[in-house]
Amino acid sequence: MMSAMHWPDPASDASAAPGRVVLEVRAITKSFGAALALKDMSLRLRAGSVHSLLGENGAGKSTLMKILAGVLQPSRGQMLIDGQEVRLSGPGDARRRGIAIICQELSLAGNLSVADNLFANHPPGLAGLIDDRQMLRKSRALLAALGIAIDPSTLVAQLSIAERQLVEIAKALNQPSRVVIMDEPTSSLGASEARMVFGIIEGLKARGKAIVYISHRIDEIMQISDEISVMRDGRCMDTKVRGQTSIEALIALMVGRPLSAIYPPGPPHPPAPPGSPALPGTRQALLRVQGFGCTGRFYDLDFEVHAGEIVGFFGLVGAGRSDVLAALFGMHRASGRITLDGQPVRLRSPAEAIAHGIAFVTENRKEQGLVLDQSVLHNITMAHVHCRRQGAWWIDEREEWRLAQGYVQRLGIKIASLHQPVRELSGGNQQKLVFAKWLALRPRVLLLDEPTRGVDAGAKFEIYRIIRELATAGTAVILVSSELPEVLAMSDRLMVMRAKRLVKTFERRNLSQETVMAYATAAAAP
Amino acid sequence: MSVSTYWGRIARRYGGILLGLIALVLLFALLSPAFLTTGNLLNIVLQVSIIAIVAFGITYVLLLGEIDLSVGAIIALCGSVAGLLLAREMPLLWVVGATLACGLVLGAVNGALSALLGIPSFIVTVATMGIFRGLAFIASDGMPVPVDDEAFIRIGNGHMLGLPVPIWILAALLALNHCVLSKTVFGRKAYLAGGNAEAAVYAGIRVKRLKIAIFTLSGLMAAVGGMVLTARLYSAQPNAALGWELDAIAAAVLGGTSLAGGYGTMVGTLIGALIIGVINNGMNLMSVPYFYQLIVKGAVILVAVCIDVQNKKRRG
Amino acid sequence: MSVSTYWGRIARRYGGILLGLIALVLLFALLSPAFLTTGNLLNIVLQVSIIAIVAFGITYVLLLGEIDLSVGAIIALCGSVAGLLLAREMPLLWVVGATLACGLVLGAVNGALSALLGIPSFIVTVATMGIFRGLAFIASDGMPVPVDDEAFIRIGNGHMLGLPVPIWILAALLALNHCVLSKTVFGRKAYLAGGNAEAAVYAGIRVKRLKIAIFTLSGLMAAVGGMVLTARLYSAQPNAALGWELDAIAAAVLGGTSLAGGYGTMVGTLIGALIIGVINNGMNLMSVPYFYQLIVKGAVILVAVCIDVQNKKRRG
Amino acid sequence: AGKYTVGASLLTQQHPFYIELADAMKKQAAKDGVRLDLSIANQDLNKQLSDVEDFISKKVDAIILSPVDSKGVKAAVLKAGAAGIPVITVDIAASGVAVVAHVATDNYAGGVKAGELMAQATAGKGRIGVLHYPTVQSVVDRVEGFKKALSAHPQMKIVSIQPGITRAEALTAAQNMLQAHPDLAGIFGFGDDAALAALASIKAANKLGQVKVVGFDGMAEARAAVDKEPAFVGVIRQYPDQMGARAIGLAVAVLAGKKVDKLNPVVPGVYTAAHQ
Ligand SMILES: Nc1ncnc2c1ncn2[C@@H]1O[C@H](COP(=O)(O)OP(=O)(O)OP(=O)(O)O)[C@@H](O)[C@H]1O
Ligand SMILES: Nc1ncnc2c1ncn2[C@@H]1O[C@H](COP(=O)(O)OP(=O)(O)OP(=O)(O)O)[C@@H](O)[C@H]1O
Ligand SMILES: [Mg+2]
Ligand SMILES: [Mg+2]
Repeated sequence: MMSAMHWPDPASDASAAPGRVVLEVRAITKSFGAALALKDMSLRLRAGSVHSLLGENGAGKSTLMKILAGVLQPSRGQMLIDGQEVRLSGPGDARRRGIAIICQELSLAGNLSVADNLFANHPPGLAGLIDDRQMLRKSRALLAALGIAIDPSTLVAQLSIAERQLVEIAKALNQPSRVVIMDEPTSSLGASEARMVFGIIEGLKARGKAIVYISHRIDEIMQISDEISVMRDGRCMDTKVRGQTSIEALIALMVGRPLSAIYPPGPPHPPAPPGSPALPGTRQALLRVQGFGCTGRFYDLDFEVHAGEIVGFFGLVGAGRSDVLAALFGMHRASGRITLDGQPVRLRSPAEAIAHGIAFVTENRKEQGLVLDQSVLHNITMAHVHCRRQGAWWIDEREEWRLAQGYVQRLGIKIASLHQPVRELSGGNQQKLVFAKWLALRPRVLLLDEPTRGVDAGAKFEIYRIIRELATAGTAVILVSSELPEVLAMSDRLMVMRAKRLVKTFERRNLSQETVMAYATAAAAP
Repeated sequence: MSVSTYWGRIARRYGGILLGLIALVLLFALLSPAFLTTGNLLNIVLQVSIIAIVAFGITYVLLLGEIDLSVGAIIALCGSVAGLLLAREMPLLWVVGATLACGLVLGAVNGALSALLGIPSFIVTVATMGIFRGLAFIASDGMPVPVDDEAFIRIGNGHMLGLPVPIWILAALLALNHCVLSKTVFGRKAYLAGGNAEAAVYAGIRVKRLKIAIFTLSGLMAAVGGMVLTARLYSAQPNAALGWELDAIAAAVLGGTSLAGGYGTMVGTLIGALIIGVINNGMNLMSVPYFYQLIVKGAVILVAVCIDVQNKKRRG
Repeated sequence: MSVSTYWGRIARRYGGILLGLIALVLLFALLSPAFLTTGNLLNIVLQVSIIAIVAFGITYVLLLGEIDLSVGAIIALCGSVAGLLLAREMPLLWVVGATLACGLVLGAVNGALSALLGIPSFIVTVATMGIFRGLAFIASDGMPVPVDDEAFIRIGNGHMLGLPVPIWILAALLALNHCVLSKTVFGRKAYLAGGNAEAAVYAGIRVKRLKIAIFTLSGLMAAVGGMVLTARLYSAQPNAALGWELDAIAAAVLGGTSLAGGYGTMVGTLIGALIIGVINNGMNLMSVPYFYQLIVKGAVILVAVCIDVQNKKRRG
Repeated sequence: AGKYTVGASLLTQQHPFYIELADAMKKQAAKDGVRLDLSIANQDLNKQLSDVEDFISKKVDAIILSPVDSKGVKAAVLKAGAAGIPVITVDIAASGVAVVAHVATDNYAGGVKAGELMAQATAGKGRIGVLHYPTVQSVVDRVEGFKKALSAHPQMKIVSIQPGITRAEALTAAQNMLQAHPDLAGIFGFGDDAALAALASIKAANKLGQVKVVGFDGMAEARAAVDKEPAFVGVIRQYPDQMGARAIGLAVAVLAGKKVDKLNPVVPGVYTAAHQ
């Protein structure tokens, strides 16, 4: 593991004795119009320790963090730094007081380079003039120290979402700070990148920083936290110290009831693999892909997906999985043969793909999934209103309303009203909307790219159950995820991609995380 | 959907700017006795009808986050086409059809250049603004074409059930465009694509096709405007409607349409156009000198929008 | 950063549109013998200098995703102020200072109205376009103000080291604005805020203040343009520069600045302005009739941008 | 007797000619005890129609128009007629519809005079450029007259006709003319702005001795330039002051029930440096 001690931090905070309370909020309340996002929330952050926040989607975690970072002003309540009451006038003020935040929703300027983004708030130079060389050099040093392999002169728009997440982390660490807020920093990262982030956190701890860590991956939280607070409906339910609690207890606190399992049971009889002697020739693949390639993105893929089957795709970040799905959805010009139900098809645009019954839950909800300024209603029915009945002129408003209402209930999406703009929803609830949008189409082939990114444990179970249900009803599902346990638990068959090629196909039985990981990294020969 | 929230949404949507309009009407009613008469109010609606019709088309375009600066030139060119065809004694229906077709084609050209070649619509329509205007001048030799076809003139100057024909046209197009925008799949697509084009593509919306359709609609509305104008002026003017594109865009933006796309309504646009019309008419009735009219008009627009913005902020 | 990638980036940034400019120059050189002479080329630069200067200011504004339609009126108002002060025999330096201060204030008013009150900049500047123009008319009574101060006239008509003074001013402002945009924190903030306003807020950039500063800069550039224009015309014209806002915006967009914000360069803007200037001059030299000039100009702009767009697409 | 209200809709108020016209109308109105309501069409025919509609709303007694366009003003005249309001046109005539009276400069005759002046200044030979405003009828008449006068001089040739509507545009066009035709002998500007711009371009090109300028309109600024610059040989002078006063006088006469002449021409003068 790389050393976390070497990135340039101008202010190593020696004064902060470990355990001392650096930042405290008391009885913070935050309301948006009539809706209360936080109710009398209190929290203490200690130097050299990791305080994790756990809670369902919409519990108010991000709202609290935005208040700490000066982005939002609390409606009521106190905030104390080193025991002194303060009022933050804005993000700049918070930054000057040593509070750094990694936001849940990525906020980098795509038109600028990585280096420009890293130094957005304090570019090096004299008298207002930027020293670009120095900035590049410093950026390179910072990224190298963090173990991030990205060229700082690249434009952010050209990075994958995982890479952007890493840049976001580096940006927050590129300033003198005493408190580091991490709002779901690993939600779009794979296991190895996540481990890297944990290394960084260790380094921060060692230097006496107070860290707030938010994640829906409970195992992560168990692993790194010193204290864990559980939030529900804008309140702090309880704060536990490391080692005093269990995953089950936390989940029960979080959702208000115990959760029996994380993954729903698989189908009673796992579908037989193609060509297996048990069911010779009885089943035809619903989707079959041969010699599928797209220069620069992925090469020479052959696979098939049967009706009722969930095929998992695993690989490291940048392995090319997202591009495969996008190409299947008609977003990239790809070579090769695609057959649906034995019929060759051409997929040149999403419109054509949808017309063939393909749906695609994209990983980047902000850019590709949602129209943030429009209502929940319109976002859920976004594809449905014009794809369901081709050539229809009028919108059936009643049907639309009923449909949206149904999915909001089924997925437990927390909204104030169906007319609420999606921008106001919490990250996890936005993700559920993207999922709902595609379910509404009742697809034959469902492409899922990180479908549970930022979704809480309870809702994840529900999403898994729905995926399972759809498969049972005959949908062919391709699941791409960087959470290996998720892929392992859900997939009937698992394909591993490495360096833009398919390297291995596993049947459901006899799978261990280690074997899969070995193929995903170069440890096992293909 | 309860009635109260329905009205609440209506109030939220048009509230501020509608209040602005009403305040203006009251103000001028106090200041000028000739203002609040049926005749004069009809007058105002008549005077804004053309700009409002054109602004309906512009609203679609802005909704998509695009811009159309060529509508003034399309008005002039379509008007000239109508005038020239009438001069050749073509039957009325044919003239109307040909003029509308002309607007359709011009709009489609804008849309195709922008959507298929990927040229920013600002540049496309700045360029076609010149091209269409040049064509209008060439077609008519730079000279106005007098129109004396009685039936055609009625489009601009006739009456039906006591109301001027342009007002009927305005009302019909308002109803039509409002329905298209709020009730049809097409309208929904426009809002979605304007709000986030990438997400719209992923949702299977053929955004390029949509863009062409929307510019075509804008061209069509401008053609209607050109016909009404030609009929109202008894002549087709190749240099008519100079700079009206800005007026039409201003009406739409005043009415709450966002230049960045994704927001806007036809009713709002009409209110925006009426505000401009009321200001112009009121100041004329009060005999405000021209130079001061420029200043007052700017100031009133600022105040009206400012109230609207503050209102929206307060309600969150 | 090796030299080859440096030139590669330059080519990527300006390539297409620069090629378009060169192609145009070659074309006109073939068509008209008077075109490719030093005198005429200087002529062209001289003729575009004012629009280019104003377009520099507009570039900042567009970069931020805003728009400024009032620059034409600011040119006229600042020009009139200069003319009237000269007529009162104020010393030259004071006149220059007062005129620039006037542009600064007008720009700041635009920025403040938009940033502090939250009114969309389109509406703000459409309104102030009328207000500033009205003020210019009132100040000068609608009449041109003749200027005969020799020293002032030299700003528009003098020579230095064999080159006309406006070209020197243009060059200086190009260098200055290019540096500001590409080398200073201020410029970087503009790109950041234009590319992602949310990111800018999180980075602690005071976007409102930035917006005011940028509109102020735009006003300042327009004031410089107004002075040069007044000096060139030997008179201050309250109706000068009508519609120039569109030309200036077109120059910037032609040069690769995005109306949506986040992208743009000063060099690109100058190239855009030169393209427009070359087209106008070339057609004048060839005595293309006015109506056809409109068409050719539009068509050439379309072709130039189209090449640029295709080029960019090909390079990815 | 009740005071009359006269509404006047003028083409523009951004041109010295129209400013003088408006001033003269105001002065005469004050003298005759008439209330004058002035609105400016700003070269937009539709605005002129709206202005007239607003006059009708206000119930003015008579309307004076300087039409944005001869043919297009018909709608406004018809509306006024339907409301029983007499209309008088100034500067630009209405065509295709009858008005009570018309006051105007004879632009064609003025153009001929300009041509003769140019021929005189260039000794009847050389290449001539024209700065034009091709979409305005009165300017087209001037240029036609100018061409007519030059046609009597076989050694004179119009080599370039370029639009130069505003002063800045005219400056650019004139510069380009000098660039394309280095031996140019004269430039005719359709109005003061064009002529003054031509003068500026000649100065900048150092050709004051070679190129002669003739203008049209003859407002104060241009007259001063003629006095000062020998290259600016002269300007055809219109008399907006007379026209404005005449228009108000006609309106009062009509309202008083008197019979008036349909056509009231104002003969343009020629202003040269020698003339002062
Ligand atoms: N700008 C806003 N306007 C109105 N409501 C808002 C706004 N921002 C957040 N909310 C609401 O506040 C509540 C808390 O949101 P928050 O983003 O803090 O949740 P979260 O705990 O971070 O959830 P997640 O795990 O999904 O990220 C949600 O119900 C959300 O809809
Ligand atoms: N818009 C883009 N422009 C240039 N390169 C890109 C773009 N998007 C992705 N890439 C690159 O393509 C490669 C494959 O990305 P892809 O998203 O398909 O991988 P993945 O296996 O899904 O990984 P991830 O978990 O990061 O999504 C990545 O290395 C990424 O840097
Ligand atoms: Mg959150
Ligand atoms: Mg991916």
